[in-house]
Amino acid sequence: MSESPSTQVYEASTVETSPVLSVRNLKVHFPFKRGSMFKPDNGFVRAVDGVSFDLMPGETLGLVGESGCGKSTTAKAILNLVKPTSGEIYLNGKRIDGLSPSQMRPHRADLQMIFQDPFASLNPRMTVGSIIGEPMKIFNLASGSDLKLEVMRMMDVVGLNPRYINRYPHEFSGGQRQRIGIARALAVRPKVIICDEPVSALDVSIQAQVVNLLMDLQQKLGLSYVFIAHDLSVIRHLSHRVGVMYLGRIVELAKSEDLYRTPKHPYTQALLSAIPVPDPDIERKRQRIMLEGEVPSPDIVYQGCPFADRCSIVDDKLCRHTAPTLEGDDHQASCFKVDG
Amino acid sequence: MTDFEKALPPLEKYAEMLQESEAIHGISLWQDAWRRLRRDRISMIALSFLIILGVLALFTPLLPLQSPKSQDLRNRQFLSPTLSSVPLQIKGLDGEKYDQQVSKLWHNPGFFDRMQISTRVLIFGDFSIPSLCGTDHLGRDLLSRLFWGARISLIVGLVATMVSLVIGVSYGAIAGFAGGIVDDVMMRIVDILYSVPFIFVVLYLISVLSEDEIQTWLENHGIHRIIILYIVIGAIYWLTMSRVVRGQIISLKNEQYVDAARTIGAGGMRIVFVHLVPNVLSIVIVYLTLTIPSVMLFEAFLSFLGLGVEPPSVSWGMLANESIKVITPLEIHWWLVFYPALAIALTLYSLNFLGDGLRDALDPRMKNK
Amino acid sequence: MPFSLRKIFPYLFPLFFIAALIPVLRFEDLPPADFSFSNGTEPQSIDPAKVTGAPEGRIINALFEGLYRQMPDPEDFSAMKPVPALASGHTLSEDKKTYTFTIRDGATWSDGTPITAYDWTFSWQRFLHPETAAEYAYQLWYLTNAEKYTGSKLEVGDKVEIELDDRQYPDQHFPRGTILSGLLNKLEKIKTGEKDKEGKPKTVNIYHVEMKPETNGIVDWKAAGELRKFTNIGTPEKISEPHGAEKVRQVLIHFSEVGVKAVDDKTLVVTLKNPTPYFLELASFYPLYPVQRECVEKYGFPDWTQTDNIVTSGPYLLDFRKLRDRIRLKKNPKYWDLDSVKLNIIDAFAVQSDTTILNMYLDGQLDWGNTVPNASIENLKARDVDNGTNELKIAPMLSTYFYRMNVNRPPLDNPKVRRAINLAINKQDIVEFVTRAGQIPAHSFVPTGLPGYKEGMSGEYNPEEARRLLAEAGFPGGIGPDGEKMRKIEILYNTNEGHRDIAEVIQSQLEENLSITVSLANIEWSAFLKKTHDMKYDIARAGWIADYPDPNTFLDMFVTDGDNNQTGWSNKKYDQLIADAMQEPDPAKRLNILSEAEQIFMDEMPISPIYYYVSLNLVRPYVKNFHPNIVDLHPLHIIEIDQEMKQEFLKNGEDVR
Amino acid sequence: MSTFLLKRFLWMILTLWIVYTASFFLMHLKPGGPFDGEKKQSPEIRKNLEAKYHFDWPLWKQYGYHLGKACRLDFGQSLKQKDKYVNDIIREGFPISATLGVCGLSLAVLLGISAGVVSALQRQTLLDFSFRTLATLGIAVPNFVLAGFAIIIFVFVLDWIPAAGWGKPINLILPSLCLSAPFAAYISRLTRTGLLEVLNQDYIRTAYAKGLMTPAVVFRHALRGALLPVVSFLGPATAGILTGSLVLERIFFIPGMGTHFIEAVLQNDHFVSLAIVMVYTVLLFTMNTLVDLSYGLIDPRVKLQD
Repeated sequence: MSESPSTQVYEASTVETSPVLSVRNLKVHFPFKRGSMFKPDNGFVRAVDGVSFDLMPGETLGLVGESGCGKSTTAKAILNLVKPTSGEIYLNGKRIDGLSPSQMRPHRADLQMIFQDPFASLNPRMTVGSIIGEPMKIFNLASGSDLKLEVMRMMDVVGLNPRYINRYPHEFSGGQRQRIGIARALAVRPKVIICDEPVSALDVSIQAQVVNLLMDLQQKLGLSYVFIAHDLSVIRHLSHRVGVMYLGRIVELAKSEDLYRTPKHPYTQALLSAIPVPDPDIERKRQRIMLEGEVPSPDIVYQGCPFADRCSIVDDKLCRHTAPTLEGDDHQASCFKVDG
Repeated sequence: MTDFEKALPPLEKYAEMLQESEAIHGISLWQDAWRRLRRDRISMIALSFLIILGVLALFTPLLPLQSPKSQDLRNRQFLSPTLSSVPLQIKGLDGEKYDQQVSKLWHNPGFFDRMQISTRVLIFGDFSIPSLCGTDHLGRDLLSRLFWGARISLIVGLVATMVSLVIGVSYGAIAGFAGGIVDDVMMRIVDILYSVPFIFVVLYLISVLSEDEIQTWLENHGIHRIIILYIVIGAIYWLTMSRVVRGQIISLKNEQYVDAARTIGAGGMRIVFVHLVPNVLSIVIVYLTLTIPSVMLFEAFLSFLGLGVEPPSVSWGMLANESIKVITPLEIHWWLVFYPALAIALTLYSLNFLGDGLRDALDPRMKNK
Repeated sequence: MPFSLRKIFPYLFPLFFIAALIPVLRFEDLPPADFSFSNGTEPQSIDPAKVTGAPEGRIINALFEGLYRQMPDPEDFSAMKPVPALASGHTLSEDKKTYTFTIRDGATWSDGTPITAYDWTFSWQRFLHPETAAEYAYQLWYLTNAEKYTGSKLEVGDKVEIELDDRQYPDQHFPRGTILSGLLNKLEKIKTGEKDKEGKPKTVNIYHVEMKPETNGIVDWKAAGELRKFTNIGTPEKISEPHGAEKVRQVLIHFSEVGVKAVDDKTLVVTLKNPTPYFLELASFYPLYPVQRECVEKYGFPDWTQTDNIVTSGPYLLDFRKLRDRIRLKKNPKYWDLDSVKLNIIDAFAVQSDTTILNMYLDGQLDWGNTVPNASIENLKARDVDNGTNELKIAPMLSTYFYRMNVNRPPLDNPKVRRAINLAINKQDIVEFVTRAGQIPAHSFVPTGLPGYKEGMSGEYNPEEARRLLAEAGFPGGIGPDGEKMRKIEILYNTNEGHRDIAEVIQSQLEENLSITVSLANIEWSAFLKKTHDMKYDIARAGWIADYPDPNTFLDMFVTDGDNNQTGWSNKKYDQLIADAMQEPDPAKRLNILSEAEQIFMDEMPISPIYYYVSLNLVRPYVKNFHPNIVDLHPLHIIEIDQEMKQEFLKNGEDVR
Repeated sequence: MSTFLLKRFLWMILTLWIVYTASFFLMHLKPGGPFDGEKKQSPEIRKNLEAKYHFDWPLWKQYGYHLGKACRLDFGQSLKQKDKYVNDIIREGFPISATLGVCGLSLAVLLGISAGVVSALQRQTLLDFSFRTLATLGIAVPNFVLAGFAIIIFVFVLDWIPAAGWGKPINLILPSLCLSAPFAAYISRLTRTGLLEVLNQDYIRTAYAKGLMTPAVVFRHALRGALLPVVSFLGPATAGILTGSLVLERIFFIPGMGTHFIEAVLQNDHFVSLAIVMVYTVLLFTMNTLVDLSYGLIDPRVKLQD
């Protein structure tokens, strides 16, 4: 992996223009109960509250946001690990939300996930071979000694020593374990992989290796990624487009360069301003936008713009009564104060 | 798909590596725990005792013991431990006579036991170990009865525990994994069953199973009443097991590897039994070493009520119970009390210590220590 | 949750425990009894009409009294003899069917009211009444029409009594509602369309009765009366309505037809169906003891048996009763024979476990233990020799331990097989080494010791003869005609160590002597009874204790389809002989007929007698007037304590053990 | 908490109903009825007996009739103890068993906790080892064997205590000792393990650092945390005590509910065994509820659910 990542820009195929994954107005609300028998206080946590995006073949879509903004829930909802409250999800043009586990199974061959914690996402009682082999078994892709060979091939592809097929996860380092997770996801030859902060639990040095592996695989295998992270710099490095999430919604969605160059939404601006710049001169001059207050609780229903309380450019007349929607063609933002 | 395949290296490349990979074995968590257990001397003593006991029980017919059932009312009643012995008088017999003598001495042994008996006769002939533990009220050799009793008691303990394991683990795992209403209803059922006094159920089940039609049906299907007894006892002891397992499953089911299993399309049953259950087994095993003793004590309790095994079969519970009859202030045939109590206590002792050791060895906090 | 409660909570548990301990510290200290004995299981009831067991008998014999009472014969203390009790004597008619009893002067109930002949007519009517459901009712079926009264059986032309549905307390059958009398003209049986448990169609009765007027308790059977239709209270409306039948509680044969009549306060006339030589024994049998009408009718059952309510007639009064602990009896100051009552307070403990009984006896908590664990008999005998006492009292009893054989099941259908099994059992070994209390090996069903009776003989232990018989029956060496081994035979017994030991020994003897396979099955008592009643067994253990000292109590149970036959055995000649004996007025001839019958029985062997029971009693040396006897009855009121000896005995505490 | 208690109560009613129904039908389907005796009754007497107790009715009708009565806490008359109402039998037997059970349980808690504390503080000493050995012995020996030995030693060798019976406080000693043995053993193990775990935690070290003496540390700080498993064991222990007393009441000749229960079951005294099962069920349920409740009270982190 000698090429520098910045030169690697995968151009979305011009022939195939239909999105491989579409999410339309996805909402995931969790009910909760609290209070005593006499003063019940029931409501919903709006973890994801109207997320829409398209993922083109071969594309990487980054999703960023502070923790608790609904990124992981979005990922889980796409994979049907949590049940969406409303909205539609299309995979290869077929609707997959609300399917039963058995109806969902055939689609899983095209849609896989890489998890955040390489320690917790691997069953400690299974060998690497059986972890990677399991999806192949489930989808009847191979059996017997062929299965073992397939597993070894996958290990090789993700840069693990295939001879370690009989070892257990706890005998590997964090980065190696994440590679096991990637191999497991690849085992069914998916088209789309949702990467849920796959590197956030790793050391910085290892992070780059894993990110490079992912990009390499994308190129070789023609994968599409939804890449979730809270670290804007990782996202920038590998995403073609980036969506910024706040309180369960995408507040800005644009091509990577556009977004980093000219962020439109005040929240994005605030996030970007928090990234330290390598050049100390620029860093010193740079004006940082500090966000005021806490992230509001997701169980409150907002009349207006949910960001209004922390916004530096808030217009009380404009922002307090109606919620803005994503506007714009290529560079979309949901803010009344910017034009799309 | 094909593009994908093209991008991968050829499969044949790994065939030779497969050989090499066989040689490299990881150390599983089980092996790790076993390594720690091996360092615990008391547990190892307990474990070896249990293994030896189990082997001896399994091969009891092979041992040069006296007959566990032949009586000698006139000469051998209540003999205290002695060096005198009763030869079997089976050597040299053949055909019909041999069969008759075998069933006289051992009461219809099964095929496996019959083989062992003929081997025993070949090796030891009529010789049998003297009545080192004395004889009972019908003049039978206590040592031999202890060994034959060990078979039944251990099997009762093991089978009943296995039954409770299978039911308890499946039930608890399914309830814990399903969650919601299913979990609620299943656990309420357990609560309700908890409230039914066991002894009551056992008494009724046993008397129902003694019904003629049911008994003939069972016999025609080769099911002995004692098997039912195991199952009954096992069916009682699964409740706590299911609770323990459920609690563990609930705490495990939000682990990421469960989500991971779901994303690769694993069904509910697969997740429960392939991913979750192996991870609760350590707790279950510790609990098992505690269940076996209570099952064996329960068998003793049933024997106390006279509802245990049928003579001429013997169990430790039955021997302990017989010993109670001879505890009178006038005379204590101490050997009848001491040896059965010793056998029970040593076994249960070992199981308890092994359980303690296993708990330490399997404790995740002890990992790599 | 307030914070303070959380802090207090850990201390609440100890408090809770201490609170629960308070009742322990409030145990009442009772004055010690003069005499304590173990009474076996807890008496089911102290209502004489309701019970059948020996423990109940001991208590009822102390609380109540009958016309006669079984007492030790002064000439031979080991024999019991009926002596006049509440009756001062009787006369017997020529045909031996009518007894006229004279009620004793001065006999009173414990509330002071005199005991009269009418108390018997009431008590026996209650005893026989179907709603009393007395299990021992058949003990009084020797009286004319008594059986018909209990079974509510009627024939056209019978005099009947009709009880209207107007009882003061509907769930109590005494006091009864209005009683009408009449003649049964016609009896219709109508199917209801429903089925009962056995699947037979249910029927209800419509009684057509010609009513007879009654004045001052006397029915004028000659007078003409109207015709009325009655039916039982449970009859559905859809049947009773169209027939115009009145619903009534009971329609029974008129009680005046039953063979008991009070001529006046002092004279009771009893008429029997057949001559019954043991009727005086029956008259001294506790189910036939009278109870007080006022008490029963005032409180009803079971309330009248409660300590505060009960009125009794015997030497003792009920002081208190603690369930499965003890019954305390105290002397009845109104008893007619107060002089003979020696002890003031008696405790009857409901101990069942023979080991516990022995422990309590040796520990000084009991003066009389009514049973002994087998394992301790030798030690107790040796102890008696050491101490120079005679505390362990062993006496033959009128009862037999035997094995029933199901004659419907091959190969036990062959008498030769049954005889072979009997001869292959070494009964001497069993009594010598298993039961070990001096039981006598049995060669007959009727135990030895009945004067003037010659038992049947079944042959002694003889393995060769047994093998020969088995070979004759077609199973030489245990191998059947088809070359197969004879099928496995199962011995069924109820859960009990003693039965198990005997069964194990017999199992081993049969396998040894006959080379047949025998298995054992033990089940708990009620299931055992059900199985033997339904005849779902090969061989089943049994025991029979004489109701009265006569061979008939043993032999009449094995008539064809007898309730207690339970072997499927049937023999015409045997049935005939038993029936003949019933009619025979001459006692000697009668015993000969019975003896002949038993020989047939023993030749056919539907049962194998194992041994005759003995009674085992442990009695402390200072207890006087305790006589071992053949029926194991020990009147409590004549027992005396030699106080001097007792003091001395207790002083030498070591000797207690 | 009121919701919790209310829900528990409703569950208890449901449980009682299910247990009642199951027991009722089990009992009536079981071979052998209450009227079978060694001597078989003639059909007429049998018919009268069955009619008297409504055994001639169809089963569902009997069920409805008895359930209706049971709802009014009227369990009718005993079939075998004919002089007694079922409620009287329970009224006589329950206080005795309760006293025995409570004594056994408190003895178990007292002995168990003290032994456990001593064991934990004197870890790896001879004292610890002997307590642990004793505890294992307590678990490993059936309590009827234990009772046999106890009788020999205390009654006949030492002559301190009467052999059997009921009525004086001294009668309580042996049975409650034998009853408590396995539970005391178990509790001591639980206490020991729990205490050892707690003693290694930071707040205990802090308490030591503050200069508190050992007893103060143990009783004010450590024991409370260590007792949670003991409290949770009390639920099953109650059940065990109930079963254990079945045997011991028989051996020591104590007229408690356990004796009544075994006799009733063996003699097919349906109404008595049903009623006692109901009492047992209520007891167990109450005890389990109390235990759940005390969790929340002892450990503030535990929240009550449904």
